[in-house]
Amino acid sequence: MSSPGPSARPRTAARSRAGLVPVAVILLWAVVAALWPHLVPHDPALQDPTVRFRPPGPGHWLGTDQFGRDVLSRVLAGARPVLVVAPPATALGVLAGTAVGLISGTVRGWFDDIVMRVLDAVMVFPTVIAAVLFIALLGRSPLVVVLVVGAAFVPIVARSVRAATLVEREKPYVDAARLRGEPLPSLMVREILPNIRATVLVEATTRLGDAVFAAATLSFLGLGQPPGSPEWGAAVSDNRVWLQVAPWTVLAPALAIGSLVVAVALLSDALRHRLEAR
Amino acid sequence: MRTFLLRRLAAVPLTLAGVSILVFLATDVLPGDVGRTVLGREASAEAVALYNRQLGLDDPLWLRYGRWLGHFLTGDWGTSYTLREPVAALVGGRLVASLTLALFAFVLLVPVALGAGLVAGARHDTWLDRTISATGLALGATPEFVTGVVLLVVFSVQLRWFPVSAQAGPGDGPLAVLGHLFLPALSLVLLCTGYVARHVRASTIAVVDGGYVRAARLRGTPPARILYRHVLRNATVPATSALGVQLQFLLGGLVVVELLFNYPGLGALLLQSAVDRDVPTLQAAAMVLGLAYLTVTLLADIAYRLLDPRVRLAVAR
Amino acid sequence: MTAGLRVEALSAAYGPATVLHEVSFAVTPGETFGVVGESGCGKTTLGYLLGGHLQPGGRHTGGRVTVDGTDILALDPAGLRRWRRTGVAFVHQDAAGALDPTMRVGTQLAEVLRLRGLGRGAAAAEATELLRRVRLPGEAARRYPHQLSGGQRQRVMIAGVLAARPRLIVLDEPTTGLDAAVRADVLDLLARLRAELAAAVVLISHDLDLVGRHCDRVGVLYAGRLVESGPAAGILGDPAHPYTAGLLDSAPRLGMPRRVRRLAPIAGRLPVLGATSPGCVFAARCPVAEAACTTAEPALDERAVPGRVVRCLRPGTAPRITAEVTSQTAATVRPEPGQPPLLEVRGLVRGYGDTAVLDHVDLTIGAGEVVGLVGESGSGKTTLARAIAGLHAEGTGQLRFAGAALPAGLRRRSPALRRRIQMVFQDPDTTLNPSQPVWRILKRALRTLRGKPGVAALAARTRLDEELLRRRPGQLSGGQKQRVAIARSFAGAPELVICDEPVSALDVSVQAAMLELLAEQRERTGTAYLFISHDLAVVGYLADRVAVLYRGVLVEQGPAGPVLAGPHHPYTATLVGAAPSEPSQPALVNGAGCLFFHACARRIAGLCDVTAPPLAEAEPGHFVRCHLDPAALPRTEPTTSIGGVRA
Amino acid sequence: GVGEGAAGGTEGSPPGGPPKRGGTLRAGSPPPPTAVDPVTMYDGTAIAIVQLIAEYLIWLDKDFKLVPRLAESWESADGGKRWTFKLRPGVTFSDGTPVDAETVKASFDRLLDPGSKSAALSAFATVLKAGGVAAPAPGVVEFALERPFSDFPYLVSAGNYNAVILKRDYAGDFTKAGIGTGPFVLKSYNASTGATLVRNERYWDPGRPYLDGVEIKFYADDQADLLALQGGDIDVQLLSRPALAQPLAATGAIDVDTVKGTGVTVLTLRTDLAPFDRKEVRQAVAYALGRPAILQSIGSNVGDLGNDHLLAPLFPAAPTDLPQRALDKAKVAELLKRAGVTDLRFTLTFEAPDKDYAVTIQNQLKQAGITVELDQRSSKDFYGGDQAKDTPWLFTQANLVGWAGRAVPSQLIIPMVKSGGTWNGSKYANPALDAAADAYDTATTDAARKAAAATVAKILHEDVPLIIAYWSGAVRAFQGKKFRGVQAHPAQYVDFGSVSKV
Ligand SMILES: Nc1ncnc2c1ncn2[C@@H]1O[C@H](COP(=O)(O)OP(=O)(O)OP(=O)(O)O)[C@@H](O)[C@H]1O
Ligand SMILES: Nc1ncnc2c1ncn2[C@@H]1O[C@H](COP(=O)(O)OP(=O)(O)OP(=O)(O)O)[C@@H](O)[C@H]1O
Ligand SMILES: [Mg+2]
Ligand SMILES: [Mg+2]
Repeated sequence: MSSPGPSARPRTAARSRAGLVPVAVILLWAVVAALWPHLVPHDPALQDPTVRFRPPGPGHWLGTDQFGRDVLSRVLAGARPVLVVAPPATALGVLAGTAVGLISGTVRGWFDDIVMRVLDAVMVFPTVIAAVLFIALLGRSPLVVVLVVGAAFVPIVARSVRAATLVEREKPYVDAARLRGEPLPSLMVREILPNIRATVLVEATTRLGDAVFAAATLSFLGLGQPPGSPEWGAAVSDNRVWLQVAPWTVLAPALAIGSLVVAVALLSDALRHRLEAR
Repeated sequence: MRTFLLRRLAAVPLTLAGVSILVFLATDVLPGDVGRTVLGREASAEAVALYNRQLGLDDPLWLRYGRWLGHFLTGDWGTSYTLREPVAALVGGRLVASLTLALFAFVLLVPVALGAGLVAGARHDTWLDRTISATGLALGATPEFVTGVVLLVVFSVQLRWFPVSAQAGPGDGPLAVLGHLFLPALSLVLLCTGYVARHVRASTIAVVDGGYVRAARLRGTPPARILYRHVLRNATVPATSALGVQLQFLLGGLVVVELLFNYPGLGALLLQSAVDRDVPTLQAAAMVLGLAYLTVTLLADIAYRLLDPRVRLAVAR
Repeated sequence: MTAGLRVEALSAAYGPATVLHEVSFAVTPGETFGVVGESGCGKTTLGYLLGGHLQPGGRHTGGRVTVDGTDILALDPAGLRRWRRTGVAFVHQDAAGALDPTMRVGTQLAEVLRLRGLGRGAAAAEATELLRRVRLPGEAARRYPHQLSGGQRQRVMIAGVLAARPRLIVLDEPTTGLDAAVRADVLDLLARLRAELAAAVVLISHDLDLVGRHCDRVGVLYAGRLVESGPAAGILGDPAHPYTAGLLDSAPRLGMPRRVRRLAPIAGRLPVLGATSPGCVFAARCPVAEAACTTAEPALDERAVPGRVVRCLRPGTAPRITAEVTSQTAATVRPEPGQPPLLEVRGLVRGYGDTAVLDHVDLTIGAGEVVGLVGESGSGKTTLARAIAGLHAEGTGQLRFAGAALPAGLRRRSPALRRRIQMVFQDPDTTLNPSQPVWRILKRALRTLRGKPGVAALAARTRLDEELLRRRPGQLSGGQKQRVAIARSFAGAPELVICDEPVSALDVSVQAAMLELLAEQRERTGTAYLFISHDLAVVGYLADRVAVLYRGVLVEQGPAGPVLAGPHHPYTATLVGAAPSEPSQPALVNGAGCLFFHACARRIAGLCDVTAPPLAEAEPGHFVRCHLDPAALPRTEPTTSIGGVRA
Repeated sequence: GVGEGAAGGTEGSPPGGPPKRGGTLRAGSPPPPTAVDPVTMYDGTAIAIVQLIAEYLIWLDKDFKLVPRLAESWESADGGKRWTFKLRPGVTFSDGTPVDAETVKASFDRLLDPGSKSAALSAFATVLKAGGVAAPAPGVVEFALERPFSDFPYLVSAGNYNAVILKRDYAGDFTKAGIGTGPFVLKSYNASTGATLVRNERYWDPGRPYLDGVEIKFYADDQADLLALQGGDIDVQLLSRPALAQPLAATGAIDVDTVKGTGVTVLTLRTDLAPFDRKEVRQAVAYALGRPAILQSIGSNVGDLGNDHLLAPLFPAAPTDLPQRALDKAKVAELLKRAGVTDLRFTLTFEAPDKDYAVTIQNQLKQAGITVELDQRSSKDFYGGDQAKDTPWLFTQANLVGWAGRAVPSQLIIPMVKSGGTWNGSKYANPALDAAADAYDTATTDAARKAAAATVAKILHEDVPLIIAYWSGAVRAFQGKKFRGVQAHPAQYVDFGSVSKV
């Protein structure tokens, strides 16, 4: 650039203010998830055949669905199933993936080869089969979604942590630690782990967005939580046939999903920028 | 390159063997009963038992696996437990369908994503960049069933521009087939664009702010020529792996779109056969998907190596 | 209109931080002006600004740059582009990065020519011709940058300058990172270039010696200020500014080991970008600063020394070090007879995959001895170091340590054995765990190496400021990091410390401090060093004995003096005297014959290329791997003075 | 937009002028989960495809009247123990092979073979055994029953959907060599995408069918199917769901033909396990349901209210004097109190299609203070396992099981509530009921039958082994702007012989 272009101007202030919007949206949903019993105008499960497919208006601000249930209440109550599932699934995937990737990348050799092949197989193993399997074994519950989503994350996280570990373990400070005889666990936990922190955090934030996405998708496929639960994905799936008759029954949960996943994605993107800038 | 290829190729059967074992174990613990599924709940217990015996389902797990493996390796993929059709033909047809949709989506994706990424990268930190990046991010975060439903309602049900089903009629010409595939492909493109564009953007920025572009500017090269001679190739080559990831996703992650647009692809078959415990079909579908997945990974790596002279001639690893 | 380059009170800033402050100088066509200074003092910023280019975030805050009367910084973008096509050419600091990796070299050169209006075919032909003129083979045009060596890439850049035929040439560190032999070659080419184009040349370097030999006039840049400028010979021979003097006194010279000339490092470090002080920017580090120096910035003084401009209140008053030959024998360690050497390497072969890197290396290091290892980049120095340390175990050959077999792999070495061999690494940025504060790093080292407890004591032994202990590596300068690394390796009682280019990434002033520290530690503990560097002057400063590695083969090993002065291996001769080597064509090495054959000035055709040379003892304890008769081996008196000679 | 054509082969043409010939009807349907084989099929799509291609001796009309098809007439002897069917002359298969008595005999022998794996074997169970079919003359088929059975014609009609007449050499490859006497011929079949059928030029009813062909597209997902109908990708659904189709019909986007039916989704309670071993508890659940609301939101108001007995209003013998059970919270409380149950909670097991019903039950019972845990299973899981000891649909505490419409009540009563019945999921055993069921089966006069039916209904209504909140009607959604003559059928059967372009 031959002259200081617009890129020269610092944008940090504008950026950080823009970064507040996703945080606010996520916080809002978190509050809703925690307190919805106090916030909903109606019992989200209450069926009232006299008001089926009521369009949005007083009394039912987002209308009602085919059973005469209040859509607003269901959308509010639907925040909990997602938010109960996504963070633990992320935690599971990131913790297990980090452990596997760290060990595999530090130890290397045949152990690494075997682990990588197994991870490949898990990665290639279709998630839907896993979901069907876990549901068959454990029934429909948040735990199943956590397990399925978390397990699907393990190879992804493990790969990037392993890649970061391989880079890190080639660095002289690791050689220095080996030279002075640091034992393997200390090598991994003291020397390498703190320095691949950024990778782990980036994975965690990215996977959190993916977890919301995956939970919604599983729910859409009918592989989510027990029926009757006001999950957003299931609501979109169940009601999409009414799009012409009662579009609000689909659009409301769809927008709810959209707002949450987009907010998480934007936040994790902002965090990633921060971490990578370091 | 040779050793690289050999190493990677050697890993493929190992991975697939792992997948097949996982699938077998999974189907073994799944509840349900093949004979009952095929004959219906009103069939007699004797008939069901007979059916299961004829399929050899009473044998121990390892025996069934060995038998399956032996047949599979010799090219005999067996007959679907439930549909009683040859699995090879069934899976083959679904694979062709999935590949068609995936490739169509991919063909739409590449120019859109590369274009968006290049523009965002070349104009990085302007409102244009922020708009493109945020849109890509938002669309990429929105599940395809949300975008798909909206597309369906607007373009198929309301405007009737495109058919509801992705599946073309028997006599349809290629253009009609693409018309059927357009909406599902579009919903996939919307999903994937952001991811690829982000990679292209990052590499574009690295290139634009990098040494040889600066050198070119200092030689007085006009901006358009810089973009065309230097930026285009260098910014897009690193995106091949991102594109590969997306192609993998397009091949394997289509269940939702296939259901939504009623497309007979591998994803739906996989879900169906898993639910039905139709082991031969499930295995073959998982193998084919796995193979496609690994092939794409390999192709992306090879493409990367071919496109980038630095790695093209370098030693493996 | 004045011909050539005029820089008038040029100032620039990154954001709020001033990076260049009222820099003024002029260069007439055909003249070469050198800009020297430590890393980060603004050299590259200045260089690019001469071409009207600002780095991202940079601002032009004042002053003018005119070339042949054209005010560069006032041109509109289109005008600037037009001027750049014929007005200026650069050789960039990072030649590898300045070439498009996906474009063939010939095509990139042709780009320059096409901008000058040539047709496609003519440009391609001309590009090949230009490559030939910089002594690259014709087929180089069809190569990609990564297929060329560093020196070859630099030649391509020079060919680019030839192609542009500009009025102003900016050479930003054109030889940094190149091996001595290649560097001589490139400098030779540059000299011809200057002669041919009669353009104004600005040569930017941190290397005073180099600038002194190749420039007519020199400007010394410190923290964005030109603190001294004038004729090259005068400034290097008799510096007026204390900073210039400090730079000269901290640079080791070939043939002047520590016992002859002890370096005097400049204390402190460059102020951080944007830090402001009312007085002279150098006052904090200046040995002769007085109260007045800290109150007001000294003006440029044109009269203190005739023909020079100096920004100093007390020019020429800084004390200088002198070369004085102390006792020849005192410092040299003689291995005790009967005692086995500390380390014995026999027939060591190491490689990566199928490519062999070290080919049957034999090396011995006596207890308490400093063995210097030199060789060009890629010759296998690091590989040898890592093999000895046990970090690279795959390969054949024996290692013995203090008379006992030393297992090749670290995993098979006992903890006690491990503690006896430590290592200092090249890159200060990765040598320390970035997530641990210094005290933790040292504490951990004390624990694992069974050193005497007391981080503070260890810090004191290695002259590490106590206040640095609480910092993390990211908050330390390169020199400070390296100091911590040295402290860490001396936490226990190592018998051998392998120093793999410990000072290569550091500025001269810091490098001197580091060399002094290593020397001190050795005097205190009697530890032996394997001291690796590609810089002979640095190696010669500390080493008792020197080994020369060439493409994985040890071609020479012996006492430091004779190895550096000769009679020595023809390859060593090119390192020492920068004796012009033949253009290094990529010769086919088929196992047999001397690896240096293709570049050797004294090769014997029919012998050197077919038979592997034997190891001959040229003098007692001085081995040379060469077919030449020891008497016929070249001798080189290293240049001991600076600034006097121009190539 | 309701088509009111007759289904019979020889009856008049639909109103609105003479039908036009030509046109291809595009139909949507879920892909059959198993191979399309008339002998073993049980799912709606397979049955529909087969019914387009092959025919029964007798067709079952939408109001459960028997309509002669390949049999022209039939009569019984020996008090209903021997049945003789006279075949329609001159009928040939689509490949030209004539249909004779031996062919018909072969078709029934195939089903009766103990190794046939056909569900029809269960339907014939106590009535007809292998060897009971004879072909005394080329145009006459005789059935010698094990016991007198007055409703036997239903068992050889479409009501026993496996009983199509196929060629003698049929070998289980229907989708490749599917040859029948029906109005259409199978041209191609793909288990993933659908089937193409063209007019059978040799069809015995001259002029029929009007359509050139039928194209069936498979939709793995109900909603996709319905969207396709709205979007004009298909013209008719083979298997419509009232709950989905009805609200759309109200918007005018599609046309829907509706018909009352005898299909039912039964809430089965295990009478041999706590807490439902107490009659009061079962009654309490029955009184806690708001049936009109269920009929409206689950049954879309197509159908009738249920009264917890198996005699659907559509059956001629249905009782009319039994009071309709309705929501009564006070009674619920009282019954539970009487049973000594304070906090009633149970798990309701069901398969995916009954999800909405389950959710509604859960919600309604919650308002009556009864807690329901929902346990949704895949169909394979739900119907998998051993029917003698553990299959979920027969052995869970409470479950929802959907039953396709039957032509005669015995087909529901005998397997579902008679002691030891094959599909007696409530494990209900009551000699009084068994006797009444037998009386119904052997009754020869309408009065006797009605009396037996009243007893059955009364016992079931009182004991509540099953809760029947509504009888579902059937609907068929189609594009009335393009085609007419499309009809709903209580058993979702398909007869496109009289469908024509508008
Ligand atoms: N784009 C930039 N934005 C902000 N600060 C910069 C930028 N580029 C360089 N700097 C800072 O400006 C100062 C001068 O940088 P410059 O590259 O000109 O130094 P130099 O003398 O060429 O150093 P070296 O010898 O390491 O090449 C340094 O402190 C550097 O960190
Ligand atoms: N990890 C590696 N894999 C493959 N080849 C390598 C690896 N590390 C080094 N090499 C190659 O081995 C040769 C010797 O490398 P080494 O690092 O020992 O050289 P060096 O003398 O230390 O060079 P420098 O002065 O650049 O540090 C070089 O050709 C290098 O390219
Ligand atoms: Mg620089
Ligand atoms: Mg090295």
